[in-house]
Amino acid sequence: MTVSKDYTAQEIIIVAGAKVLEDKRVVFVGTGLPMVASLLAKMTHAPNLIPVFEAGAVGPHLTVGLPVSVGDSKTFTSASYVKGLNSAFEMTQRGFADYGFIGGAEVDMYGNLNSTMIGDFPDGYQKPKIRLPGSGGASDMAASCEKTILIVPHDKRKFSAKLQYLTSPGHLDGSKDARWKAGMQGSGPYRLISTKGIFDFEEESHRMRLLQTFPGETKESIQAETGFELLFADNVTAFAPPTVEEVRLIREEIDPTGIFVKRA
Amino acid sequence: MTVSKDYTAQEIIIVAGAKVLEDKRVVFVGTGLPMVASLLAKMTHAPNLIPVFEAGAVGPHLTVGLPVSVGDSKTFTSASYVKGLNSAFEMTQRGFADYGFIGGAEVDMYGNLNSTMIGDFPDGYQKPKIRLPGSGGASDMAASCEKTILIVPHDKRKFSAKLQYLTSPGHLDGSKDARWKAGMQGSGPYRLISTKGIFDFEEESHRMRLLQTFPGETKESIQAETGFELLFADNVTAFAPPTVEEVRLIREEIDPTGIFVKRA
Amino acid sequence: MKDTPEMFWTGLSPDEARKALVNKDKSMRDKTMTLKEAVDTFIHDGDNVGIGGFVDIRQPVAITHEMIRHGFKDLTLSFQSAGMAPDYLGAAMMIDPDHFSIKRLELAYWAHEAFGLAPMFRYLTERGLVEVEDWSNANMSSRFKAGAIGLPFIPTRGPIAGDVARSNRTKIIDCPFTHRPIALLPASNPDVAIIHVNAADKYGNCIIRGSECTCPEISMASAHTIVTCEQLLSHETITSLPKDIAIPFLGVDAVIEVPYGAYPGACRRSYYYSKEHIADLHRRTSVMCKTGSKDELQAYFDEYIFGVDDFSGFLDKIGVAELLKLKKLEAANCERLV
Amino acid sequence: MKDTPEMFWTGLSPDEARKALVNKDKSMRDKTMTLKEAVDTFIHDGDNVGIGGFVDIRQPVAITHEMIRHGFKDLTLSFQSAGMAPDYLGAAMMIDPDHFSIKRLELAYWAHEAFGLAPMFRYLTERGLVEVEDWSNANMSSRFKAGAIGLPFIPTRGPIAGDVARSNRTKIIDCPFTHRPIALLPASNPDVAIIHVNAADKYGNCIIRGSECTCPEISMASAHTIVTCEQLLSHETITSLPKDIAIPFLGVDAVIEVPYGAYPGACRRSYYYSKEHIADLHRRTSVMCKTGSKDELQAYFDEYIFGVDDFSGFLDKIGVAELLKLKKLEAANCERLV
Repeated sequence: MTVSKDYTAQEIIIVAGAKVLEDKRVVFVGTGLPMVASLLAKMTHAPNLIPVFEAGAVGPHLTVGLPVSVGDSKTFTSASYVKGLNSAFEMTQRGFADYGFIGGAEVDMYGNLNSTMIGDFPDGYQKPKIRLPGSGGASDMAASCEKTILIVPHDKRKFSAKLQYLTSPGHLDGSKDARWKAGMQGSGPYRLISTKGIFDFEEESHRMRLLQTFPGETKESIQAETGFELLFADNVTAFAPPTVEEVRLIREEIDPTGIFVKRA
Repeated sequence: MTVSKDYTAQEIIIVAGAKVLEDKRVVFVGTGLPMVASLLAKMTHAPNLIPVFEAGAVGPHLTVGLPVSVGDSKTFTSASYVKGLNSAFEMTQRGFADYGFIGGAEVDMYGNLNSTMIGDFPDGYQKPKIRLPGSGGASDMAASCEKTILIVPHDKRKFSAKLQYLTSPGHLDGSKDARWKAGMQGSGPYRLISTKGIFDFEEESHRMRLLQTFPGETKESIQAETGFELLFADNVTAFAPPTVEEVRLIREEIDPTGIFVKRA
Repeated sequence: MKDTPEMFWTGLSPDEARKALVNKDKSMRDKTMTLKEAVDTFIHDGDNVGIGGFVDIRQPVAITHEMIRHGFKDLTLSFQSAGMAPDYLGAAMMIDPDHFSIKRLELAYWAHEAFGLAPMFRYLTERGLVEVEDWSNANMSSRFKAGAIGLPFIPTRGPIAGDVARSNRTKIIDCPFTHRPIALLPASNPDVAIIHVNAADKYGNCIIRGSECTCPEISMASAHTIVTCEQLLSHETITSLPKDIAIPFLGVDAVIEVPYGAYPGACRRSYYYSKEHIADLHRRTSVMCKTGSKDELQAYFDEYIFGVDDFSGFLDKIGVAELLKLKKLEAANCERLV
Repeated sequence: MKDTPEMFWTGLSPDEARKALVNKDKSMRDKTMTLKEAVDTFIHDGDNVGIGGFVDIRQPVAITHEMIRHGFKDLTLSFQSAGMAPDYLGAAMMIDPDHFSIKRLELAYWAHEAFGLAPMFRYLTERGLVEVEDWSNANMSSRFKAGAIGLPFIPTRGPIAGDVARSNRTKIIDCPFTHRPIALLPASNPDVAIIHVNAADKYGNCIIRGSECTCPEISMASAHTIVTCEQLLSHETITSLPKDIAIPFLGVDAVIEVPYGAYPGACRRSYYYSKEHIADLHRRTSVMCKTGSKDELQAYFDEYIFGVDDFSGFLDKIGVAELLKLKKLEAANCERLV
């Protein structure tokens, strides 16, 4: 498979996200890049991947194109179940979602995410500096999917030592069984994919740990753009760049009109 | 309207039950005589009565015949809503059922009902003298319908000072706000129809009070067959016997094959 | 606020139920098999069995027949209101408790409405042969729902006062929002659900006509689910109207096409009740209740269940005329062309 | 286990919600009226308004336009994830808070996924002009469900840790069955629900295609419900497939046929999104956010909302070509003949 020399930061995230997904598993798909990654996985190594969307569609074959919303009509055609939001979240709470993709404007070293506000919580909650859209289903997925895959563009302010608001619970304070003790289900953040590399969370400390670097990045360059101290896997490897075929699938088959994947 | 000289104990109960129902109200219909009474009401003074059945049918026009079960296929044809048991009980819990009909093998002076067991509760619970079918939806209707109408064949053992098991809560111990304090909704037993007369429950004491006697009965004859002291309305009246037309409707239109209404 | 019975879980605890799903193969794969394979694979001695349908509609009768041929010990049966399914299982215990036995019932109602009481229920309980835990229909339906949606309990305004809540594991607390008492019902997560539906595809996507009863909740709550269907249809046909799917393939482990699989109970659009067949089984059971002689009941089982290989053998004995009669009655109920 | 915010009810308390229904006329009667009559009759200053749909699907846009023409003060808006409906109401407050104002938001998300942020939300919150209470999508959906089924609260395993539960009235207790922490969400019973559906009969029986979102729950939870539908059908047609009915007539107070009533959002089977129209409204709003000048936003309202009598006037301005284009796109999404 020929390696592509022409891919964007979004595209390498998509390829990395697709590769995390195992075939025949259920993935709770959030809006945006997770949709593209799930479709790419389905078109490559995971043809029997089962997507679930929070407006209620379960298992659609997605043959009518890329949805622009998790409630898009394209998610309902050929679906195996369609009720509403409660049914999607109830299934997830029950344990039917193996993976969930979530994003945020800030992430900390334990994989907790902020998608609510920039400012001072709780004192400035009613008048934030920047108001973000809010949890949506992200905090529900974070609490109840079995494993979550985090996607966060990499920069020092976004990879933050202290979140300004904790929307989607990850490994909380990293202590042993912290999620279980808090009353949640699911094993929490499993992978994080940034614009610089792929991370997991070390088993004991639950701290973010670099596994693979994206082309052009090193341990040092990534640490330099991270607002907390990273852990490093014993053997940090280089993530292979997207192949020409993967890039073609993204640009020509999955998102030909650039709904989520920008060309620049 | 010509008074019938040929009617059964079941038929006068049915006629009395039908007359309690107001038009344009929602009635949660249990199996048996309540079905016949609700159909009779619909065919006479309450054409816009809305029946709800616990398997989930809401508002069917019941033009395909008398159901033999609250889950009978006849309840679904032309219904305005059909989900399942949860939806029917949830609607009732929310407050959508104005009336509910319930029966039992025993009733006490506060309109509490037993349809679970004859024997010694709790000591003999696991080996009752006579095992009855169990609550079914009766105790749910008793708890959550706004008003309940009780149907109990009249004899001294069934009209009991102390129930052997309290399945369906009525006015409990009759104390002020007893149902409210226990956490239930609905105002509780509204009328009781026996084979001997029609009763309500006095406002203060919530004790069973005779309102109307069926033909051939007197205050005394009814008290004699009741295992506790009855109250009597200031003006106990005689309930008019069923009309020829009412009996004809029951026998020829509603239950021509004698599913619930026996000819004897 | 009151003494509640000691807490314990039958079937799976909420945390066990979650774990069972996490480790499960959830893929969209062909789940068709014989009923014998399904019963042998997914039901075990001591299991808590969730029974679908309601009274005598869509009772999983064919599955109970196969369970009886197989033989099981110490089952717990969980249902809201049921008739034919526990009737068969209870009668099997009456005639040979060494071959088939029920340990416990979690139920709201076991009888037949217009078709009378279930003599099997009286026989087993009045002799103290089974443990009983009484609930209401809304209680059991809510318990399955809590199990289906991954909650350890669900609140109810139901029969909070009276003896039902004293007969079972209901807990009554002060509502932290309204400060009125409210009842909490523990989830039910059976080991296995047995469900009959109108139509399914080979992956287990199920369409139910008429009431869904509590079938979706029981399926999603259980660790495993066996589904029989009147009609096995292609995935494309079933998903052409995705909103008709009441149980998604994720909640199903085995799919078997068994026409008339709820007979002598009813199945909307397909057939109405056989009042006569039900009455015959009850008459034979009542004989045993009254005289102690199991001969007539045994004869029924020998002819209709042990004497045949599978449910199609049973239907052969019932005969075409009876089945066509019930189909015609049901078409009239539905006011539709078949 | 943690400090929870003080308890209070917005909309109706559970006991008030029950009382409202007990006293209500539940009969099957003709509920068709004009949208103006419905908004005038069922919405009042200070109301808690439950908004149906999800992000930009089946948003009750026509109802929001009529609400804006009418003018309301101090509304609370309750929804899980919404786009166009709060966009219009929020923009109306931006241009003239004396005519239209929102006091409070109970929400999980206000933005547009692929179509970007909602500048109205940023404008109102970053200036502290509205109270906000954050929840998750499952939280809000469950709160409406609790309201719909007559419960004061419902448990959830959702975001029990983190700041969401600290921003709202969630209470965390020790589960009396598992002894693990569990979150309890107070019911939401709005004063009025605003809902757009595919089809309805004059009594209010509603059919929804694609996701039901949380529309059935919001309708059944609310004291009153206004429904707009793409298509008004006879009672006989709607009830010929009773299982397609997502909201029964009991949960509806007003029915108005408003084709394209969710435009510029989408409605399954009828039309896809108008990305361009949404972008135009956002652009005009962003100008006001950045420069303080409301001219462009005011011009939009003057042309499309205040400058027309009703939603058909708005559609006339949109034009046939646009509407047919979106209809064609949606037919392809559904792979069906229209």
